[in-house]
Amino acid sequence: MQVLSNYYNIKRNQKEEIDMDKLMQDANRFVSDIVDGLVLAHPNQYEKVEGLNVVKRKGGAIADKVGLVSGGGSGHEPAHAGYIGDGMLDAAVCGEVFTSPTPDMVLEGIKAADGGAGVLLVVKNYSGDVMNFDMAKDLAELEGIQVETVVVNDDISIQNEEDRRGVAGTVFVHKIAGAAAASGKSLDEVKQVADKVISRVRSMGMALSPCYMPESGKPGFELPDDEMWIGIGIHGEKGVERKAVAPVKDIAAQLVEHLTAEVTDKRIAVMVNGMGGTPVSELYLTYKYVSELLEQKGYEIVRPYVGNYMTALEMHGFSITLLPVDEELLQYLDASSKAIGFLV
Amino acid sequence: MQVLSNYYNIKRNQKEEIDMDKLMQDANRFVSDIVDGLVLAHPNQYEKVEGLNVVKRKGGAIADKVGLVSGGGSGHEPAHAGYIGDGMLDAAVCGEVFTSPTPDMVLEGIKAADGGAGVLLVVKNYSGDVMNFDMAKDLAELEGIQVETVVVNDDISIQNEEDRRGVAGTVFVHKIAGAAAASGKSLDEVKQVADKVISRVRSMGMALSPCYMPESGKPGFELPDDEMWIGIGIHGEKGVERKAVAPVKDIAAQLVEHLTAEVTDKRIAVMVNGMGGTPVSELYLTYKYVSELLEQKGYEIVRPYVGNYMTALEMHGFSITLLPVDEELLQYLDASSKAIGFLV
Amino acid sequence: MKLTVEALRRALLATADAIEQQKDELTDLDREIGDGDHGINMSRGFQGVKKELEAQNSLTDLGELSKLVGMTLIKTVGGASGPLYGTAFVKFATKWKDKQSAEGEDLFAGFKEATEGIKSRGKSQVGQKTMVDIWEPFTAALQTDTSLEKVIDQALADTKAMVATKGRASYFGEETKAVQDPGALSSSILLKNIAEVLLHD
Amino acid sequence: MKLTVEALRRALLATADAIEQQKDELTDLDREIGDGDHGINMSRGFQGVKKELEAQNSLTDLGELSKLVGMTLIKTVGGASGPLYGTAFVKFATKWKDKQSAEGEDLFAGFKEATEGIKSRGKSQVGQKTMVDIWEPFTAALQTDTSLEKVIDQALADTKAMVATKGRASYFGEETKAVQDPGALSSSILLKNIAEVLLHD
Ligand SMILES: Nc1ncnc2c1ncn2[C@@H]1O[C@H](COP(=O)(O)OP(=O)(O)O)[C@@H](O)[C@H]1O
Ligand SMILES: Nc1ncnc2c1ncn2[C@@H]1O[C@H](COP(=O)(O)OP(=O)(O)O)[C@@H](O)[C@H]1O
Ligand SMILES: [Mg+2]
Ligand SMILES: [Mg+2]
Ligand SMILES: [Mg+2]
Ligand SMILES: [Mg+2]
Repeated sequence: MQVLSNYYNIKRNQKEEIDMDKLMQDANRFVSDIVDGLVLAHPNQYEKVEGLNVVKRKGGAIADKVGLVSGGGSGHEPAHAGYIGDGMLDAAVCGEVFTSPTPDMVLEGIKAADGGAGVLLVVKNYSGDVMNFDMAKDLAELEGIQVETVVVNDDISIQNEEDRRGVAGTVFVHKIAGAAAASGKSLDEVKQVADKVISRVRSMGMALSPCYMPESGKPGFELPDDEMWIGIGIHGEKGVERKAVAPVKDIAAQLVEHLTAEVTDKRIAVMVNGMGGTPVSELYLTYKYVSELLEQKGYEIVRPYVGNYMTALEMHGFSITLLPVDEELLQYLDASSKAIGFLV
Repeated sequence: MQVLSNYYNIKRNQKEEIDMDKLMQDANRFVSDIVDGLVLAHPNQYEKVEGLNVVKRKGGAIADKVGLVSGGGSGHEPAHAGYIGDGMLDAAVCGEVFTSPTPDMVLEGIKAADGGAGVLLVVKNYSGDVMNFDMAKDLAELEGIQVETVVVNDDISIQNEEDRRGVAGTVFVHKIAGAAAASGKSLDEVKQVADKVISRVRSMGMALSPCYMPESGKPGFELPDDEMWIGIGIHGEKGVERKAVAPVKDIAAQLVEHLTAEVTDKRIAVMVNGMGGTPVSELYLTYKYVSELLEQKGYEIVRPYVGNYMTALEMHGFSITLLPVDEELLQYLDASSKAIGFLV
Repeated sequence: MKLTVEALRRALLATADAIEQQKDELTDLDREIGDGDHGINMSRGFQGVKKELEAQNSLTDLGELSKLVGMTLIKTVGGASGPLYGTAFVKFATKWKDKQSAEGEDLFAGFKEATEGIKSRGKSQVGQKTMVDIWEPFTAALQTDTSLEKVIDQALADTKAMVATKGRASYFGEETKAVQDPGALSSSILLKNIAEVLLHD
Repeated sequence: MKLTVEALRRALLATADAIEQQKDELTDLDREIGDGDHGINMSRGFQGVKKELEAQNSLTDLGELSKLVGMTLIKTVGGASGPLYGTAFVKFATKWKDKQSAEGEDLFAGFKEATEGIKSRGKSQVGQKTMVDIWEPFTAALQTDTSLEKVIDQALADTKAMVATKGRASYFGEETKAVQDPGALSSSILLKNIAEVLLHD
């Protein structure tokens, strides 16, 4: 069954306007095709858990190392499977597009990551993810695996702190907790440093254009080409403010204003993250203004990261993440990583 | 002057439809903003030649190593500056968007790369690039620098071999010639291995949507959302065949058919390259089908590469590059590289 | 009012068909105040349930049937709605274990347990504009003489007017007043089909 | 027909203005059969020339002036047109070195050298639908009595009908028959402005 060609044919017959542009084969296999491609392209690094969209380190868990598992809905590539690798994650659980994976899948991820020293789950703060990973934790504990969970909630677009979403800051949690685990820390210690990152990291994003759900062919939000959304999520959720497109410095200034209101420490790592459809050229261009604005406010950028790290399908836009760092966090940021999405 | 906001305001006042979506500040500074951002984001690795959009390895040329210089029009990021780094290029010359840089700029790149063992210019086969790099070579030789040139022409979309464009295959030339230079080979030897790659490498691409020139705000070509172009270039040039969007396997099959007609050796490196606006998820999905098709035809993929390597601004699409390899080329492909666009 | 194995099976199959019918509507509501996948999620789940029911048509125990449905939903839906609907059916199973049918207090106890299960799994309560705002009044109405259908319709109308404070819809605050909660709509579809078999059997 | 320093300066300033006027047209033609930057490139180049001319208004030598223009174009335009136009002016300079004006054989020799320079730099010849198809007939006409303006118009019409076999336009083959070559159009703008001063001075 070729949902893609059907999709286009139906639309053409109905003389409907088609907005979606996607390289795909069959919407029902969209996620497994991505996962298969990733594993095929990195055969020495990744392995798929038979029959499931769960990716693990080739060769399995490392004995006596704390295992790191993340995941969530798909559509955020290279997150989360692209962060598997020595120094970062051990397994990633890939749900349907923008839909949390099920507990049985997460359980398989936990089993794949468990080397006897327990497993830390890095969960983004969405009801679905929290519930499914929670149920999986219960199941894993029944099987005698020690499991801890941290929940990332870095998106300051959301006023109410309890509802804050996990977005690009999650990648810093993967990197730092991954390095701590690789250095031989215990489950408690790894959880502690992950929570330290979570307590510090803040993000905010914007979009020039929406992303399209592969199955429905519909955009997450409507947006005229001359307008943009400020404060979007990574699932096609519209933002908190819609306004005319502006020069990137003005956009960056608005995001930086919000972020710096919450980040008082001045020594920071900065991530300018693309939303999937943003060319790296525009990300570097954006970084120029972001770094200028931050420096004007007295921040010292000790580690800059620019790239498509936590995306929303083909959405065109960016987010800024600020992470105040100390020597411990810096050391973990700089530690070696073989993950294809974050090579150090 | 804010060309971006002016652009949108003018269009809005004229009630014109606006298609372009770009993160930018000022179209007149588009390229220098990208270059500045790149250098700011990698301060330990890159340096700008004062006042010019020429990027060089921080710390300058390496004594007695053959220098490698590439460049061309901008809009292909991470090419070419992103391929500077130990094991690849020493300098990159960044022209205006899709416009070859001028000879005086190229000369600065050559000077920055020259460590006394001569400099190899890796040029893509466009009249403009060939002429400007040629003039720069003459100028450099007047200053006593030994310069050789190779011209990459891997795009088989063009029938006439003389007119074949240099596209994503250029990245393999950078990598392999870069590794040869790093290993201490002479200018002649480096040129020889570069020419070996050029004689073998073949590419072909497609686009689902065009790219927009930052200054004019206009798309390189018109393309209804339910159609695609096969055989596009990397400057918004329309392709050789326009047809209805199809499932990605059908598209890949058409490209693979053309490519395999020219590539008879079965042991190959494969690159699935995004055109800038293609999310990495779709590239991995595409790679799945590309690799299946090639394996069905008896090819053995010994090195897969998937990512946005040689782009055309925010164009959404991909190209496939095939490079038949032997032990020498494999060894150079696998050699260490610190270039941000091709970390090994 | 009595719920037999056969009646619950019938209600579930009817729900699966109704979800297919209203799949786009559910998804479009979720695009407005969520992430645009609720119809897709529910369809995947209830098509899974349909398949299981068709494969295992010899079940005679209401507890076994509920557990099968709950586990199927948990394993196929994902997202927020998967654990919530899954938990509801698993909770039915704990109350209807070894029973061939449920009525009166037993029937109520099952729905009470399911609703509490949803609330504790989701850390949610009435008034937050979620599926809870359908399940809770429905369950209460089982102990009264009111028409279940009317109760559901009223609950739907009430829910629509609420401001979301839970789940993805909560990001959109006041704006959500104008849009129905997708999980409330899908819950109304399921519970109406159950009400239907309760009233006519 | 005599080309003085002052006349060439005037022709160049007029060309700069005309290019600004036709910038979008040049770019649009290049979008059709190229990469959509010719107007942008020519504008950058001739605005650069204008700036240089305004800064250095004491030049009295046709060779110096041509060299300044050539080097400015080479340094500011890039692309294919930069080296080609740049080479043309550098070649003028070699023939008009130390001259305050050029006429007759001198005038012709300059244009002959420029046209040959373009051809050898671009490895191109007449009939390939490039700027050469304007420069060559213009140069030839300098030795005849024909109206230079008419020659240019005819050359433009002839060029439009050609199939491109050089530069980016060559990718589009037969299709190029319907579209004017952007470099031919920009060459016609420059050469018409030169013709203008030649005829009226
Ligand atoms: N914490 C919660 N408690 C109760 N119901 C919830 C909760 N979170 C979400 N829901 C319900 O789930 C529905 C959304 O389901 P769905 O779209 O399938 O999952 P997701 O929100 O993960 O995309 C909402 O409309 C709401 O009724
Ligand atoms: N090899 C060549 N010989 C002569 N003229 C050429 C050649 N290549 C290109 N041209 C001319 O240059 C024009 C294109 O210039 P421009 O668009 O500025 O550069 P680019 O092609 O590098 O984008 C063409 O229209 C053509 O007239
Ligand atoms: Mg979802
Ligand atoms: Mg060009
Ligand atoms: Mg949803
Ligand atoms: Mg051009």
